[in-house]
Amino acid sequence: MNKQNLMSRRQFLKTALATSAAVLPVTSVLASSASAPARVQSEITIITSGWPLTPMPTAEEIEADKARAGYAEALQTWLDENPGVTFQQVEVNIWDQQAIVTAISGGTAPTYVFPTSIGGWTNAGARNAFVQGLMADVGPAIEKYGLIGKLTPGALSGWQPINEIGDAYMSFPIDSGMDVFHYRRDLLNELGIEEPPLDWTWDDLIALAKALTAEGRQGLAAPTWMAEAILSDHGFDILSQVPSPQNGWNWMRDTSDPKWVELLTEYRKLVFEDKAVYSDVSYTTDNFTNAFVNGAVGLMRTNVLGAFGSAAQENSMAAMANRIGKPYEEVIGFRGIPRGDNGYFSNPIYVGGVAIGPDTNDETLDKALGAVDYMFLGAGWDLQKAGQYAATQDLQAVFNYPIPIDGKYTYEGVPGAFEDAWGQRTKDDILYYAGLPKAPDEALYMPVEQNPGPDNQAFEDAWSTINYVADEVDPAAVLKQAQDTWNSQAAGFSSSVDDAAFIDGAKTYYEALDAFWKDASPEFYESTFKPWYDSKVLPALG
Amino acid sequence: MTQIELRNIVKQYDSQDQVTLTGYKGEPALNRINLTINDGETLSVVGPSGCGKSTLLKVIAGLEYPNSGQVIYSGHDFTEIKPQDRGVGMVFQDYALYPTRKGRGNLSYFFEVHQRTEEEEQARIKATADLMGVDFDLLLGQIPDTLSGGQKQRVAIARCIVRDPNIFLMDEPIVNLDAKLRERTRIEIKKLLRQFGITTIYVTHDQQEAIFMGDRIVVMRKGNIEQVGTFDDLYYSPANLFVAQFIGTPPIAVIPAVIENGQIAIETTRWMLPPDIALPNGAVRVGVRPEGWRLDTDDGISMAVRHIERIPTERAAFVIGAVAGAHTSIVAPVDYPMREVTRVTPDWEQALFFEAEGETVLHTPGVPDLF
Amino acid sequence: MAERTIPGGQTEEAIQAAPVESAPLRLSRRSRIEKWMFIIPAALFQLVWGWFPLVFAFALSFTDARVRGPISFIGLQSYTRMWGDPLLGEAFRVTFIYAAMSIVLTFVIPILVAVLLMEMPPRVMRWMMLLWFLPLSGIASTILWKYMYNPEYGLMQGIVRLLGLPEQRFLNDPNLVLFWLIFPGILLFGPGLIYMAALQGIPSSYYEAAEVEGAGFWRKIWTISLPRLRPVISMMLTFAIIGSLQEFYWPQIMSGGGPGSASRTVVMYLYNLWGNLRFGDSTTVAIFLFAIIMVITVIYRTFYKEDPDA
Amino acid sequence: MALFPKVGRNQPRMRAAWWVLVIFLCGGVALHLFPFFYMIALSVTPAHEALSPTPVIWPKEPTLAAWRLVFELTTRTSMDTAVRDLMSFPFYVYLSNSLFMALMTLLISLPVTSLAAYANSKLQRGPMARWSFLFFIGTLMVPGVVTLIPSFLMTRNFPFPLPSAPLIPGTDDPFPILRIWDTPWAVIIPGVFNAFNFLLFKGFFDTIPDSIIQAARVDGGSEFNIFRRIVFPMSIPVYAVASWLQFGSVWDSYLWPLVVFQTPDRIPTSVAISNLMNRFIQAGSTSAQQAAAQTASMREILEAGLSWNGLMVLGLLQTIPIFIMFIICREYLMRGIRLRGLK
Repeated sequence: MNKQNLMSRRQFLKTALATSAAVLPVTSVLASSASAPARVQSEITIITSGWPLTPMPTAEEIEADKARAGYAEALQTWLDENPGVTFQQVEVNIWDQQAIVTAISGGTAPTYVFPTSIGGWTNAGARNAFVQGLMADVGPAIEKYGLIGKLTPGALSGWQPINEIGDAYMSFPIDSGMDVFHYRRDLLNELGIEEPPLDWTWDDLIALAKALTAEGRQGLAAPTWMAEAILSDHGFDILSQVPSPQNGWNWMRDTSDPKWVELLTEYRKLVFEDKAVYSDVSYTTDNFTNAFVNGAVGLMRTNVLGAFGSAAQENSMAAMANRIGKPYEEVIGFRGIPRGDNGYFSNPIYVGGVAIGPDTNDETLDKALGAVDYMFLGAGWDLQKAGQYAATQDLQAVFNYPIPIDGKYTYEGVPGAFEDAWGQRTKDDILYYAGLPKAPDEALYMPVEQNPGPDNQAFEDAWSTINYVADEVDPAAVLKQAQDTWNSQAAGFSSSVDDAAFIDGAKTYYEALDAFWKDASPEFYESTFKPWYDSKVLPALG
Repeated sequence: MTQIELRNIVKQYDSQDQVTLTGYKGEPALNRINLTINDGETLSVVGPSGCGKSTLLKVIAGLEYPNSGQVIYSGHDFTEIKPQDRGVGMVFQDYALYPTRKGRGNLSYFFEVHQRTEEEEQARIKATADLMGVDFDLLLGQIPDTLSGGQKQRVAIARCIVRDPNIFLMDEPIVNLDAKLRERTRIEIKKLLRQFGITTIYVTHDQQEAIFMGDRIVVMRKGNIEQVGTFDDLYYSPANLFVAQFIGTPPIAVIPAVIENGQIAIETTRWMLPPDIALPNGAVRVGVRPEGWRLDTDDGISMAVRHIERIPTERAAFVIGAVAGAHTSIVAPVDYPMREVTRVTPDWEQALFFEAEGETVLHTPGVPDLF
Repeated sequence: MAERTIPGGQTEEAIQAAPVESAPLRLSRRSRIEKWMFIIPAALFQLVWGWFPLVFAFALSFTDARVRGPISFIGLQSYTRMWGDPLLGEAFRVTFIYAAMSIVLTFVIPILVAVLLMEMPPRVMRWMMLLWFLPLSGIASTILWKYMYNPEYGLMQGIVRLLGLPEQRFLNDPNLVLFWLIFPGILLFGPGLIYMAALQGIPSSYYEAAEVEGAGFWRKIWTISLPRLRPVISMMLTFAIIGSLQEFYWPQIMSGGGPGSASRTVVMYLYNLWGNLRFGDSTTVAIFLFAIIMVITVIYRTFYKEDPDA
Repeated sequence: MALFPKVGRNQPRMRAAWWVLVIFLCGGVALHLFPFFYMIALSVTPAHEALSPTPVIWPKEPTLAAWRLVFELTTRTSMDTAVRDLMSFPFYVYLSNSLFMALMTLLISLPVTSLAAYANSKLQRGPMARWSFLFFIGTLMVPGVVTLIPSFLMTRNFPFPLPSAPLIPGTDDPFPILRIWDTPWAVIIPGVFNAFNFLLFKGFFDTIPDSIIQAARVDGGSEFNIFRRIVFPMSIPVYAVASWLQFGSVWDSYLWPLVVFQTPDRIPTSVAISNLMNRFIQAGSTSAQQAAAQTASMREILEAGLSWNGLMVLGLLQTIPIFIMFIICREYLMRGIRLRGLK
């Protein structure tokens, strides 16, 4: 019996070994061949990770969610016009910088990528990544689809300077957002506080935050980057940076203006003394929205998109308005970024674009952007909206993009307009901010940098310290340290741009700035820009 | 039937403290060993621990391959042959039973890996069990962990003989048994060996055992063979001081002395040497076995007696004390009375002479011609 | 001892001279290949997936590699650049503090608990052990602690309030953020099982002998349990040092390195560089870290004797 | 059972000390179990209660809503598309991916690693043994992220750690490559040799007396046969420990599978679950741009009603298989670990 057992066990092991030895290479070859040819079933395959377009929904999905019928119909129409194209869904986190950079490095990026996540959430980083070949040039498609003509002047000025690099374009615009402060209009009325004007200032904002602070309620909900935002809303981005062509890296940071320290001190006072700010390093938009709709904060800095969520969602602002039983515009108000007390302002609108993975061939690129153009800026958009309306009969669900880059606030097949869903005041306010002029962007004037430079980590650390550290913190020291750190990091880098070209570019850039601010805000120009320009920039440029 | 020959065997230790990343440090475990084991003979290997005796056994078994030298089995060079083809059976100090196999499984592993038929396996196991005694069948059904030391030992020996080996190799097989069992097992093994008449190498650190088991005895120290011979050879004609001191219990007394014109002096006491012992003048050391003394002699040297160890079973006693500062044991009648000091004289015919410094033997009495 | 007599009256030379036939061919010879059959599969995998990427990464540190495009050799530029980066120094400082704290806070407790657990009757011990070692998925503990540390509604704040202590800002407090990151590890009782296994191997006679000599509870721990655990402790300490110097995922998820740079470890820093497309620089940082780990390990192992009997 | 004297346990002082010890250990166990309890408690807490300023220990109104939601989420049976969209496939797809990867890794890795450890412990001798030991465990000192990119590129173009295979000199054809990227093998194969398990195995094999193996050699087994028939049956406990550790690490790994998988139905549960979690709990955004991107991503997850309670359910789901593995292996854990230091 012993023997018998042993033999069979031995045989079993042998068989198992032989099988796994045989199966291993076969499976891996099969698996690899399965992944490769799946992509070439048709002539052109557009690979998406679910943004901005999803593959054709299945019949079952359309059945389950009628609102998708509109999307399906629109996409099908486009697919019929473009035979041989298919969409394929992949699981790549295009919002995670490291994940998408890894994918690009291995040639596995999807067709659609998000430019700023590749660039570390800064436009400069995104441009640098583009120059390094991490995204394809979408210029030909922009020309082919006549995109520039379709954009409103506001959207164009928000998008073009950042995305035009030499003769090339980094991304294809699809939607836009805006940084705003939402406030509880009903609460203001209740407390008898006057609503801030459209061109409010930071002093107005701080006063309002304090006024709204009460037992069980904090005045202002602020994200991590609030401290940074205050400075840049006073012109920090322009004024803290000085050209230094004589160095290896052509820029230096200079935060010596006492103004910045004053602003930070004031903000910290608001946070730690007045306890008027609702903020934490771990909070997400969810926490803010939750607190806002539950009345725990009165004023909140968010993206305007967050306010136009469907009323079906429990903690959306629309749902809150319904709960209170008043029209939306009487409950929720918003203001754009306040002007600095010296008159500096920035246009709060940004335009989001879709970029194309670098390993995409021309034909696929053309089709991929054609689909985006059709679905977001062409007839496809109207078809989607009509379908959505047919399914939901809910205007708020249809008009959930408050700042259309093509300026269209009505859709064919949808009875009603944006203002019917969200109120006239809402729309007017948006249009006001969209119409603000945009200051000249460095990118349009300076030669393109090929080398990586120091990243913004030093300053991000400073902002995070200022925002969250409750104990004794000296903003002046923090700022100084960030500046010194950045400058000593910069000493390790060298620029690909030669000094003469750099100086030429910088001169035109600063001249443009000079002209813009003289015209747009004489107050800021006289009090801040001109003295700084004369004392810091001109000597540096020789 | 096998005769084994070792030629110039050198083997380095592989244990961790001897190995560095670049090579070995320390002396080799076996240092140019030459040895012949005759067909059918039982050879005991003794030596203090760490002398390389187990390594020697493993080199013979093929469990260790020598760094240089040859292992020759009946005139064939087996140096590089694997142990399984040398036809050896081996018993280990810790028995080395396969812990997950029952007694029978321990015995049958040999047959499994040699693709023997089941009939042969059964027959051999049965024959072995018969040989090992009446209750041995019971042990075959048990897991080693449940067996006592003696039972494990029996299974280990059975595992060794079940294959009908050409050579037995035993590495301190009974050292882990208690004294009584050790005695019995020793006899059993001896009986088995005689029954088979197989070439056997028996490693032990116990000289009694070595004497009992071995036709000849090898004394090893630090990787060298000090002497090979029968017990009498080692006892009466040791090759050097080490062997003389190692063999014999109680050990030989080594006493400094001076030779002067046929006379020998220990401290201030002088004797005439027998005429057949011709040694040059100068300092020597005298080795005297416990039975090589005469007690209570008139011309003797005084000996401080420390105590007397009586062994009634042997009808003898050992008088233990110091002669000229050297530790000395002397055989005496069992009823020898206790006294503080006694006078003793070496029996010069039986005495050994060594250099004053070093280990070289100057004179040995030679094996006594008993018959 | 050259002229040693060999039984049979032959001299050494005579034996050497005797002719020897080689062994019959059917006998199997010592095979040097056989053991390589055991090693080769693992060696191949280790070479290809263990060492090769490492060497490649090392090579990258001498280049200006940035994801795509041509790579050129820039010598030690990355090294000088990273050497002059104040943030890297800060990251190293944080890493050392983190490593030191986590070793102090999380290393001793498991040993002690293991020693004490061995005191329980076997049945009780088995149950307790089972409960102590119930594993919690890392992903799950991330979400749990993220919630617990919420300074507003998290349980930790509740406990702080209950104890009447001033409200804590937990992960927002630059002085305590490292402590709060390590804190969950104190509860986890990591490698205690390994110590228990080692303790099991100590013969009870050691303790009995100590008892005879009048050793009390703590003395037995100090003179028997701990010395016997020494090799294992030494090894676990080596791993703890290496592991805590490489800490990355947990602070990345929990605090994102903040506030400021108060919890940004070296590996987080190099991961950020990599995200910023500076592959060459990020591998340079890795080389720095690797060198430091090597140095610490070598120093520590030189001064720490493993064997209690040595 | 050794620290307390065997006699005199009934003395009041001893008894008191004993009970202090028992209470201390029970307290420790309770503290250790608390996270499990708390996850369960939170999973039955209504979302609004989980966010209320007073911390929850046990919900006032327990509800199974989160379990229901996750059940619908993981089975894709929900009528609500927002819920359905959070996961593109039913949970069992991810579960079987994870199980395949984890078990396949064990199946290949344990033999490979343990054979090498055995050879290093029992077959290799002298300086060679030291060198190969260092060769095998040397990579333990390297942070994983350092080799992430080269390893990732190798899964694409094995054996080249480059974005694309180089051309054969003098031709226009690239070198042939093996691509395991986006297949389960990309997780399995790099994990085949596991340095820590190597140590574990070596520690165990070092304690097996040489004489047992020597006896088997004298008996005539080939080295492999000895390993299989004699050593392996003795070593079940260490295999159990190694399986447990490796199963846990493959099961819970996130970064690597995130990088090597793209096809949605091939990802393991760890990625599926932690992607969802990360969208919810990621540390605050550092810029307005990122905030905007997160807002969009968050909007989806909130619309589906997933909140802390649902995440806790997902966390528990992720823990269960590790749990089961632990229960299976627990008998052997104590016997299998015989680490003896890094010598």
